[in-house]
Amino acid sequence: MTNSLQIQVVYFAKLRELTGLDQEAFSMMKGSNPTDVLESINERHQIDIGSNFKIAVNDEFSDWDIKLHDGDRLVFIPPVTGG
Amino acid sequence: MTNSLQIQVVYFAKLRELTGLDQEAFSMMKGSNPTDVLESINERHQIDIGSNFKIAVNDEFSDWDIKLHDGDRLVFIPPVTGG
Amino acid sequence: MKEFNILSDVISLQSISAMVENNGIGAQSVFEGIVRNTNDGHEVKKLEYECYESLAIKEGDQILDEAIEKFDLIDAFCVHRVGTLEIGETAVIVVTTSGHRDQSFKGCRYIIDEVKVRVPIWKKEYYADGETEWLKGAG
Amino acid sequence: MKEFNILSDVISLQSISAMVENNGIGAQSVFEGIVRNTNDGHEVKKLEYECYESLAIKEGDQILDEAIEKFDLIDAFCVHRVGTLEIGETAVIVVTTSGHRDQSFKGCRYIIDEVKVRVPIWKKEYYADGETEWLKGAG
Repeated sequence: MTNSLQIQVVYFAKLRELTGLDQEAFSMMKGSNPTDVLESINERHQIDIGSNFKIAVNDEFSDWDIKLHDGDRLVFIPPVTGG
Repeated sequence: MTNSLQIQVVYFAKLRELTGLDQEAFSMMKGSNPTDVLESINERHQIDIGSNFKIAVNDEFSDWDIKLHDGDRLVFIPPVTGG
Repeated sequence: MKEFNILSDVISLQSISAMVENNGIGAQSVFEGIVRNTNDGHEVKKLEYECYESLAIKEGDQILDEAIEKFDLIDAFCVHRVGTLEIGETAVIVVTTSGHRDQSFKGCRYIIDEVKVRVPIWKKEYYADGETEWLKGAG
Repeated sequence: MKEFNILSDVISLQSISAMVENNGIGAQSVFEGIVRNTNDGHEVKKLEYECYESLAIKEGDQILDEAIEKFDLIDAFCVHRVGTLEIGETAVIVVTTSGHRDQSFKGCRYIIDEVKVRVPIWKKEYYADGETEWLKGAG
Protein backbone atom coordinates (compact mmCIF):
# COMPACT_ATOMS: atom_id res chain seq x y z
CA MET A 1 0.00 0.00 0.00
CA THR A 2 1.35 3.33 -1.09
CA ASN A 3 0.07 6.74 -0.11
CA SER A 4 0.50 8.29 -3.55
CA LEU A 5 -1.37 8.45 -6.87
CA GLN A 6 0.20 8.47 -10.30
CA ILE A 7 -1.67 11.06 -12.43
CA GLN A 8 -1.06 11.67 -16.14
CA VAL A 9 -1.62 15.23 -17.36
CA VAL A 10 -2.05 15.91 -21.10
CA TYR A 11 -1.46 19.42 -22.47
CA PHE A 12 -3.09 21.11 -25.45
CA ALA A 13 -2.70 24.42 -27.24
CA LYS A 14 -1.37 27.27 -25.09
CA LEU A 15 -0.68 24.96 -22.12
CA ARG A 16 1.38 22.66 -24.33
CA GLU A 17 3.46 25.64 -25.39
CA LEU A 18 3.77 27.08 -21.87
CA THR A 19 4.98 23.79 -20.40
CA GLY A 20 6.86 22.70 -23.53
CA LEU A 21 5.34 19.23 -23.04
CA ASP A 22 2.62 17.10 -24.61
CA GLN A 23 2.09 15.32 -21.30
CA GLU A 24 3.76 14.55 -17.99
CA ALA A 25 3.24 12.52 -14.83
CA PHE A 26 2.55 13.82 -11.33
CA SER A 27 2.79 11.87 -8.14
CA MET A 28 0.04 13.15 -5.85
CA MET A 29 -1.06 12.36 -2.27
CA LYS A 30 -4.08 10.07 -1.94
CA GLY A 31 -7.24 12.18 -1.77
CA SER A 32 -5.89 14.81 -4.14
CA ASN A 33 -8.27 16.53 -6.56
CA PRO A 34 -7.75 18.37 -9.89
CA THR A 35 -7.24 21.67 -8.05
CA ASP A 36 -4.26 20.13 -6.27
CA VAL A 37 -2.81 18.95 -9.58
CA LEU A 38 -3.28 22.43 -11.03
CA GLU A 39 -1.23 23.88 -8.16
CA SER A 40 1.50 21.33 -8.76
CA ILE A 41 1.63 22.26 -12.45
CA ASN A 42 1.77 26.00 -11.69
CA GLU A 43 4.55 25.40 -9.17
CA ARG A 44 6.62 23.03 -11.29
CA HIS A 45 6.46 25.22 -14.43
CA GLN A 46 6.23 28.60 -12.67
CA ILE A 47 3.09 29.50 -14.62
CA ASP A 48 -0.40 30.59 -13.64
CA ILE A 49 -3.17 28.57 -15.28
CA GLY A 50 -6.26 30.76 -15.27
CA SER A 51 -9.29 29.91 -13.17
CA ASN A 52 -11.50 29.90 -16.28
CA PHE A 53 -10.15 26.52 -17.40
CA LYS A 54 -12.32 23.43 -17.45
CA ILE A 55 -11.11 20.03 -16.39
CA ALA A 56 -11.54 16.61 -18.01
CA VAL A 57 -10.76 13.37 -16.21
CA ASN A 58 -10.47 10.31 -18.43
CA ASP A 59 -12.06 12.18 -21.35
CA GLU A 60 -15.14 13.35 -19.41
CA PHE A 61 -15.79 16.84 -18.14
CA SER A 62 -15.35 16.76 -14.38
CA ASP A 63 -15.60 18.90 -11.25
CA TRP A 64 -12.53 20.44 -9.65
CA ASP A 65 -13.06 18.79 -6.27
CA ILE A 66 -13.50 15.11 -7.18
CA LYS A 67 -11.12 12.61 -5.61
CA LEU A 68 -8.63 11.38 -8.19
CA HIS A 69 -7.72 7.73 -8.66
CA ASP A 70 -4.39 6.14 -9.49
CA GLY A 71 -3.84 6.24 -13.26
CA ASP A 72 -6.33 9.03 -13.96
CA ARG A 73 -5.67 11.06 -17.08
CA LEU A 74 -6.27 14.80 -16.66
CA VAL A 75 -6.68 17.52 -19.26
CA PHE A 76 -6.88 21.18 -18.31
CA ILE A 77 -9.02 22.82 -20.97
CA PRO A 78 -8.40 26.47 -21.84
CA PRO A 79 -11.45 28.46 -23.01
CA VAL A 80 -12.26 27.00 -26.41
CA THR A 81 -11.96 29.02 -29.61
CA GLY A 82 -13.07 26.68 -32.39
CA GLY A 83 -15.46 27.44 -35.22
CA MET B 1 -60.17 61.28 -79.47
CA THR B 2 -61.73 58.25 -77.90
CA ASN B 3 -63.15 58.00 -74.42
CA SER B 4 -61.90 54.47 -73.80
CA LEU B 5 -58.68 52.74 -72.72
CA GLN B 6 -57.46 49.39 -73.98
CA ILE B 7 -56.13 47.45 -70.97
CA GLN B 8 -54.39 44.06 -71.18
CA VAL B 9 -54.88 41.75 -68.21
CA VAL B 10 -52.50 38.80 -67.69
CA TYR B 11 -53.58 35.86 -65.52
CA PHE B 12 -51.41 33.56 -63.40
CA ALA B 13 -51.99 30.50 -61.25
CA LYS B 14 -55.51 30.17 -59.82
CA LEU B 15 -56.80 33.19 -61.77
CA ARG B 16 -55.59 31.64 -65.02
CA GLU B 17 -57.51 28.49 -64.18
CA LEU B 18 -60.65 30.35 -63.02
CA THR B 19 -60.85 32.44 -66.20
CA GLY B 20 -59.49 29.73 -68.49
CA LEU B 21 -57.29 32.40 -70.09
CA ASP B 22 -53.63 33.46 -70.09
CA GLN B 23 -54.65 37.03 -70.84
CA GLU B 24 -57.46 39.11 -72.24
CA ALA B 25 -58.24 42.72 -73.22
CA PHE B 26 -60.69 45.06 -71.52
CA SER B 27 -62.00 48.30 -72.94
CA MET B 28 -62.40 50.69 -69.99
CA MET B 29 -63.66 54.26 -69.60
CA LYS B 30 -61.00 56.94 -69.36
CA GLY B 31 -60.15 57.57 -65.72
CA SER B 32 -60.61 53.91 -64.77
CA ASN B 33 -58.39 52.38 -62.11
CA PRO B 34 -57.39 48.77 -61.29
CA THR B 35 -60.39 48.38 -58.98
CA ASP B 36 -62.67 49.09 -61.94
CA VAL B 37 -60.86 46.45 -64.04
CA LEU B 38 -61.22 43.96 -61.20
CA GLU B 39 -64.99 44.53 -61.19
CA SER B 40 -65.11 43.99 -64.94
CA ILE B 41 -63.24 40.70 -64.57
CA ASN B 42 -65.51 39.50 -61.78
CA GLU B 43 -68.56 40.39 -63.83
CA ARG B 44 -67.39 38.93 -67.14
CA HIS B 45 -66.26 35.62 -65.60
CA GLN B 46 -68.79 35.45 -62.76
CA ILE B 47 -66.01 35.02 -60.20
CA ASP B 48 -65.02 36.84 -57.04
CA ILE B 49 -61.35 37.82 -56.91
CA GLY B 50 -60.49 38.22 -53.26
CA SER B 51 -59.61 41.60 -51.76
CA ASN B 52 -56.24 40.26 -50.61
CA PHE B 53 -54.80 40.37 -54.13
CA LYS B 54 -52.03 42.78 -55.07
CA ILE B 55 -51.91 44.62 -58.35
CA ALA B 56 -49.04 45.17 -60.79
CA VAL B 57 -49.20 47.69 -63.63
CA ASN B 58 -46.54 47.30 -66.32
CA ASP B 59 -44.52 44.95 -64.07
CA GLU B 60 -44.44 47.29 -61.05
CA PHE B 61 -46.47 46.90 -57.88
CA SER B 62 -49.14 49.60 -57.94
CA ASP B 63 -51.99 51.08 -55.92
CA TRP B 64 -55.58 50.17 -56.62
CA ASP B 65 -56.70 53.75 -57.28
CA ILE B 66 -54.16 54.98 -59.84
CA LYS B 67 -55.49 56.23 -63.18
CA LEU B 68 -54.77 53.72 -65.92
CA HIS B 69 -53.36 54.63 -69.30
CA ASP B 70 -54.10 53.21 -72.73
CA GLY B 71 -52.04 50.04 -73.30
CA ASP B 72 -51.35 49.37 -69.61
CA ARG B 73 -50.68 45.74 -68.72
CA LEU B 74 -52.30 44.61 -65.48
CA VAL B 75 -51.60 41.56 -63.35
CA PHE B 76 -53.76 40.69 -60.36
CA ILE B 77 -51.49 38.88 -57.93
CA PRO B 78 -52.97 36.24 -55.64
CA PRO B 79 -51.26 35.81 -52.24
CA VAL B 80 -47.88 34.29 -53.09
CA THR B 81 -46.90 30.79 -51.99
CA GLY B 82 -43.37 30.28 -53.25
CA GLY B 83 -40.45 28.89 -51.35
CA MET C 1 -22.72 41.13 -55.28
CA LYS C 2 -26.28 39.83 -55.50
CA GLU C 3 -28.47 37.92 -57.93
CA PHE C 4 -32.01 36.58 -57.86
CA ASN C 5 -32.83 33.96 -60.47
CA ILE C 6 -35.72 31.81 -61.68
CA LEU C 7 -34.84 28.46 -63.24
CA SER C 8 -36.98 25.63 -64.61
CA ASP C 9 -34.29 22.95 -64.35
CA VAL C 10 -33.12 21.06 -61.28
CA ILE C 11 -31.33 23.48 -58.94
CA SER C 12 -28.40 22.92 -56.59
CA LEU C 13 -25.74 25.06 -54.94
CA GLN C 14 -24.00 25.06 -58.34
CA SER C 15 -26.98 27.03 -59.68
CA ILE C 16 -25.76 29.98 -57.62
CA SER C 17 -23.44 32.33 -59.47
CA ALA C 18 -19.81 31.86 -58.57
CA MET C 19 -19.06 33.77 -55.40
CA VAL C 20 -16.78 36.71 -55.81
CA GLU C 21 -13.61 35.77 -53.97
CA ASN C 22 -13.38 37.94 -50.88
CA ASN C 23 -10.88 37.39 -48.09
CA GLY C 24 -13.15 39.17 -45.65
CA ILE C 25 -15.72 36.35 -45.72
CA GLY C 26 -15.89 34.57 -42.37
CA ALA C 27 -19.36 33.03 -42.60
CA GLN C 28 -21.62 31.52 -45.23
CA SER C 29 -25.22 30.49 -44.63
CA VAL C 30 -27.28 28.40 -47.02
CA PHE C 31 -30.97 27.56 -46.93
CA GLU C 32 -32.70 25.02 -49.16
CA GLY C 33 -36.46 24.63 -49.36
CA ILE C 34 -37.30 21.07 -50.36
CA VAL C 35 -40.57 19.48 -51.56
CA ARG C 36 -41.91 17.30 -48.78
CA ASN C 37 -44.49 14.54 -48.92
CA THR C 38 -47.11 16.10 -46.68
CA ASN C 39 -48.73 19.48 -46.19
CA ASP C 40 -51.37 20.26 -43.62
CA GLY C 41 -52.18 16.59 -43.23
CA HIS C 42 -52.52 15.86 -46.96
CA GLU C 43 -50.23 13.38 -48.71
CA VAL C 44 -48.53 15.33 -51.51
CA LYS C 45 -47.44 13.58 -54.74
CA LYS C 46 -45.76 16.51 -56.51
CA LEU C 47 -45.84 20.30 -56.79
CA GLU C 48 -46.14 22.80 -59.59
CA TYR C 49 -44.66 26.28 -59.21
CA GLU C 50 -45.77 29.11 -61.47
CA CYS C 51 -44.08 32.50 -61.57
CA TYR C 52 -44.74 36.04 -62.80
CA GLU C 53 -41.13 36.24 -63.83
CA SER C 54 -40.39 39.86 -64.68
CA LEU C 55 -41.87 41.14 -61.42
CA ALA C 56 -40.48 38.18 -59.45
CA ILE C 57 -36.92 39.02 -60.44
CA LYS C 58 -37.37 42.72 -59.65
CA GLU C 59 -38.87 41.95 -56.24
CA GLY C 60 -36.32 39.23 -55.53
CA ASP C 61 -33.43 41.56 -56.33
CA GLN C 62 -35.03 44.21 -54.11
CA ILE C 63 -35.16 41.72 -51.21
CA LEU C 64 -31.47 40.84 -51.71
CA ASP C 65 -30.58 44.56 -51.67
CA GLU C 66 -32.51 45.02 -48.43
CA ALA C 67 -30.77 42.04 -46.83
CA ILE C 68 -27.30 43.25 -47.86
CA GLU C 69 -28.06 46.68 -46.42
CA LYS C 70 -29.72 45.52 -43.18
CA PHE C 71 -27.21 42.80 -42.31
CA ASP C 72 -23.99 44.09 -43.89
CA LEU C 73 -23.71 41.05 -46.16
CA ILE C 74 -20.87 40.56 -48.61
CA ASP C 75 -22.87 38.44 -51.11
CA ALA C 76 -26.52 37.37 -51.33
CA PHE C 77 -27.98 34.96 -53.84
CA CYS C 78 -31.35 33.30 -54.34
CA VAL C 79 -32.55 30.91 -57.01
CA HIS C 80 -36.14 29.62 -57.20
CA ARG C 81 -37.21 26.75 -59.39
CA VAL C 82 -40.50 26.71 -61.34
CA GLY C 83 -42.41 23.96 -63.14
CA THR C 84 -43.17 20.48 -61.82
CA LEU C 85 -41.17 19.28 -58.79
CA GLU C 86 -41.10 15.82 -57.26
CA ILE C 87 -40.80 15.00 -53.55
CA GLY C 88 -37.25 15.58 -52.32
CA GLU C 89 -36.37 18.12 -55.01
CA THR C 90 -35.13 21.58 -54.09
CA ALA C 91 -37.53 24.46 -54.79
CA VAL C 92 -35.43 27.38 -53.52
CA ILE C 93 -31.86 28.06 -52.42
CA VAL C 94 -30.58 31.12 -50.54
CA VAL C 95 -26.87 31.82 -49.95
CA THR C 96 -25.45 34.68 -47.88
CA THR C 97 -21.88 35.54 -46.93
CA SER C 98 -20.60 38.01 -44.34
CA GLY C 99 -17.77 38.75 -41.96
CA HIS C 100 -19.43 37.13 -38.93
CA ARG C 101 -22.04 34.43 -38.51
CA ASP C 102 -24.81 36.50 -36.97
CA GLN C 103 -25.08 38.51 -40.19
CA SER C 104 -25.13 35.58 -42.61
CA PHE C 105 -27.73 33.71 -40.51
CA LYS C 106 -30.04 36.71 -40.15
CA GLY C 107 -29.62 37.76 -43.77
CA CYS C 108 -30.38 34.24 -45.01
CA ARG C 109 -33.50 34.02 -42.86
CA TYR C 110 -34.66 37.48 -43.90
CA ILE C 111 -34.36 36.62 -47.58
CA ILE C 112 -36.31 33.34 -47.46
CA ASP C 113 -39.00 34.88 -45.20
CA GLU C 114 -39.49 37.85 -47.54
CA VAL C 115 -39.34 35.74 -50.72
CA LYS C 116 -42.13 33.57 -49.38
CA VAL C 117 -44.52 36.49 -48.91
CA ARG C 118 -43.46 39.02 -51.56
CA VAL C 119 -42.17 37.30 -54.71
CA PRO C 120 -45.00 36.40 -57.13
CA ILE C 121 -44.58 32.63 -57.28
CA TRP C 122 -47.47 30.24 -56.67
CA LYS C 123 -47.56 26.61 -55.68
CA LYS C 124 -50.12 24.02 -56.76
CA GLU C 125 -50.19 20.79 -54.81
CA TYR C 126 -51.10 17.43 -56.35
CA TYR C 127 -52.45 15.08 -53.68
CA ALA C 128 -52.41 11.31 -53.41
CA ASP C 129 -56.21 11.25 -53.76
CA GLY C 130 -56.02 12.93 -57.20
CA GLU C 131 -57.15 16.35 -56.02
CA THR C 132 -55.11 19.49 -56.75
CA GLU C 133 -55.07 22.87 -55.07
CA TRP C 134 -53.45 26.26 -55.52
CA LEU C 135 -52.33 27.13 -52.01
CA LYS C 136 -53.91 30.18 -50.44
CA GLY C 137 -50.85 31.82 -48.94
CA ALA C 138 -50.73 34.13 -45.97
CA GLY C 139 -52.28 37.16 -47.70
CA MET D 1 -29.30 10.68 -37.76
CA LYS D 2 -26.41 12.73 -36.44
CA GLU D 3 -22.63 12.77 -36.64
CA PHE D 4 -19.90 15.07 -35.36
CA ASN D 5 -16.51 14.69 -37.00
CA ILE D 6 -12.98 16.09 -36.84
CA LEU D 7 -10.96 16.06 -40.07
CA SER D 8 -7.49 17.30 -40.91
CA ASP D 9 -8.05 17.53 -44.68
CA VAL D 10 -9.90 20.19 -46.64
CA ILE D 11 -13.60 20.02 -45.80
CA SER D 12 -16.65 20.73 -47.95
CA LEU D 13 -20.32 19.77 -47.94
CA GLN D 14 -19.18 16.40 -49.32
CA SER D 15 -17.40 15.83 -45.99
CA ILE D 16 -20.82 15.46 -44.40
CA SER D 17 -22.08 11.89 -44.25
CA ALA D 18 -24.65 11.12 -46.91
CA MET D 19 -28.04 12.29 -45.69
CA VAL D 20 -30.52 9.59 -44.97
CA GLU D 21 -33.21 9.96 -47.59
CA ASN D 22 -36.35 11.21 -45.88
CA ASN D 23 -39.43 12.42 -47.72
CA GLY D 24 -40.45 14.50 -44.72
CA ILE D 25 -37.56 16.94 -45.19
CA GLY D 26 -38.82 20.38 -46.19
CA ALA D 27 -35.85 22.51 -45.13
CA GLN D 28 -32.08 22.24 -45.01
CA SER D 29 -29.80 24.84 -43.42
CA VAL D 30 -26.05 24.94 -43.84
CA PHE D 31 -23.48 27.09 -42.07
CA GLU D 32 -19.81 27.36 -43.04
CA GLY D 33 -17.22 29.11 -40.91
CA ILE D 34 -14.42 30.40 -43.12
CA VAL D 35 -10.93 31.72 -42.29
CA ARG D 36 -10.91 35.46 -42.85
CA ASN D 37 -8.00 37.80 -43.29
CA THR D 38 -8.57 39.96 -40.23
CA ASN D 39 -9.45 39.50 -36.59
CA ASP D 40 -9.86 42.27 -34.10
CA GLY D 41 -7.92 44.67 -36.32
CA HIS D 42 -4.96 42.33 -36.92
CA GLU D 43 -4.11 41.11 -40.42
CA VAL D 44 -4.22 37.31 -40.25
CA LYS D 45 -2.01 35.17 -42.53
CA LYS D 46 -3.19 31.71 -41.53
CA LEU D 47 -4.70 29.77 -38.63
CA GLU D 48 -3.85 26.63 -36.75
CA TYR D 49 -6.59 24.61 -35.03
CA GLU D 50 -5.75 22.10 -32.34
CA CYS D 51 -8.27 19.67 -30.88
CA TYR D 52 -8.70 17.39 -27.86
CA GLU D 53 -10.30 14.86 -30.13
CA SER D 54 -11.87 12.20 -27.93
CA LEU D 55 -13.67 14.76 -25.77
CA ALA D 56 -14.44 17.00 -28.76
CA ILE D 57 -16.34 14.22 -30.51
CA LYS D 58 -18.28 13.31 -27.35
CA GLU D 59 -19.20 16.92 -26.71
CA GLY D 60 -19.99 17.58 -30.38
CA ASP D 61 -22.30 14.56 -30.55
CA GLN D 62 -23.97 15.75 -27.35
CA ILE D 63 -24.65 19.16 -28.93
CA LEU D 64 -26.15 17.51 -32.02
CA ASP D 65 -28.42 15.41 -29.79
CA GLU D 66 -29.56 18.53 -27.94
CA ALA D 67 -30.30 20.34 -31.22
CA ILE D 68 -32.28 17.40 -32.63
CA GLU D 69 -34.33 17.24 -29.43
CA LYS D 70 -34.90 20.99 -29.00
CA PHE D 71 -35.73 21.78 -32.62
CA ASP D 72 -37.27 18.51 -33.85
CA LEU D 73 -34.57 18.08 -36.49
CA ILE D 74 -34.49 15.14 -38.89
CA ASP D 75 -30.68 15.15 -39.38
CA ALA D 76 -27.82 17.15 -37.85
CA PHE D 77 -24.18 17.03 -38.91
CA CYS D 78 -21.07 18.98 -38.02
CA VAL D 79 -17.52 18.61 -39.24
CA HIS D 80 -14.61 20.69 -37.89
CA ARG D 81 -11.23 20.85 -39.54
CA VAL D 82 -7.95 20.90 -37.59
CA GLY D 83 -4.34 21.69 -38.55
CA THR D 84 -3.16 24.65 -40.61
CA LEU D 85 -5.79 26.59 -42.58
CA GLU D 86 -5.23 29.34 -45.13
CA ILE D 87 -7.44 32.40 -45.66
CA GLY D 88 -10.66 31.44 -47.46
CA GLU D 89 -10.61 27.82 -46.29
CA THR D 90 -13.54 26.34 -44.42
CA ALA D 91 -12.98 25.56 -40.73
CA VAL D 92 -16.39 24.20 -39.78
CA ILE D 93 -19.60 23.09 -41.51
CA VAL D 94 -23.00 22.51 -39.89
CA VAL D 95 -25.96 20.94 -41.71
CA THR D 96 -29.48 20.53 -40.32
CA THR D 97 -32.66 19.21 -41.92
CA SER D 98 -36.24 19.45 -40.69
CA GLY D 99 -39.85 19.61 -41.76
CA HIS D 100 -40.07 23.40 -41.72
CA ARG D 101 -37.51 26.18 -42.04
CA ASP D 102 -37.78 27.64 -38.57
CA GLN D 103 -36.44 24.40 -37.10
CA SER D 104 -33.50 23.96 -39.47
CA PHE D 105 -32.43 27.61 -39.04
CA LYS D 106 -32.64 27.55 -35.24
CA GLY D 107 -31.01 24.12 -34.98
CA CYS D 108 -28.13 25.16 -37.24
CA ARG D 109 -27.53 28.33 -35.22
CA TYR D 110 -27.73 26.46 -31.94
CA ILE D 111 -25.14 23.92 -33.05
CA ILE D 112 -22.53 26.44 -34.24
CA ASP D 113 -23.06 28.66 -31.17
CA GLU D 114 -22.59 25.73 -28.79
CA VAL D 115 -19.66 24.22 -30.70
CA LYS D 116 -17.84 27.53 -30.44
CA VAL D 117 -18.03 27.61 -26.64
CA ARG D 118 -18.11 23.95 -25.62
CA VAL D 119 -16.07 21.75 -27.97
CA PRO D 120 -12.37 21.63 -27.00
CA ILE D 121 -10.80 23.09 -30.14
CA TRP D 122 -8.32 25.97 -30.01
CA LYS D 123 -7.26 28.46 -32.64
CA LYS D 124 -3.82 30.01 -33.02
CA GLU D 125 -3.55 33.02 -35.28
CA TYR D 126 -0.47 33.83 -37.36
CA TYR D 127 -0.30 37.56 -38.04
CA ALA D 128 1.23 39.52 -40.91
CA ASP D 129 3.81 41.00 -38.53
CA GLY D 130 5.14 37.52 -37.64
CA GLU D 131 3.50 37.34 -34.21
CA THR D 132 1.32 34.39 -33.22
CA GLU D 133 -1.36 34.09 -30.57
CA TRP D 134 -3.60 31.41 -29.08
CA LEU D 135 -6.97 33.17 -28.88
CA LYS D 136 -8.40 33.65 -25.45
CA GLY D 137 -12.02 32.64 -26.06
CA ALA D 138 -15.04 33.79 -24.16
CA GLY D 139 -14.42 31.74 -20.99
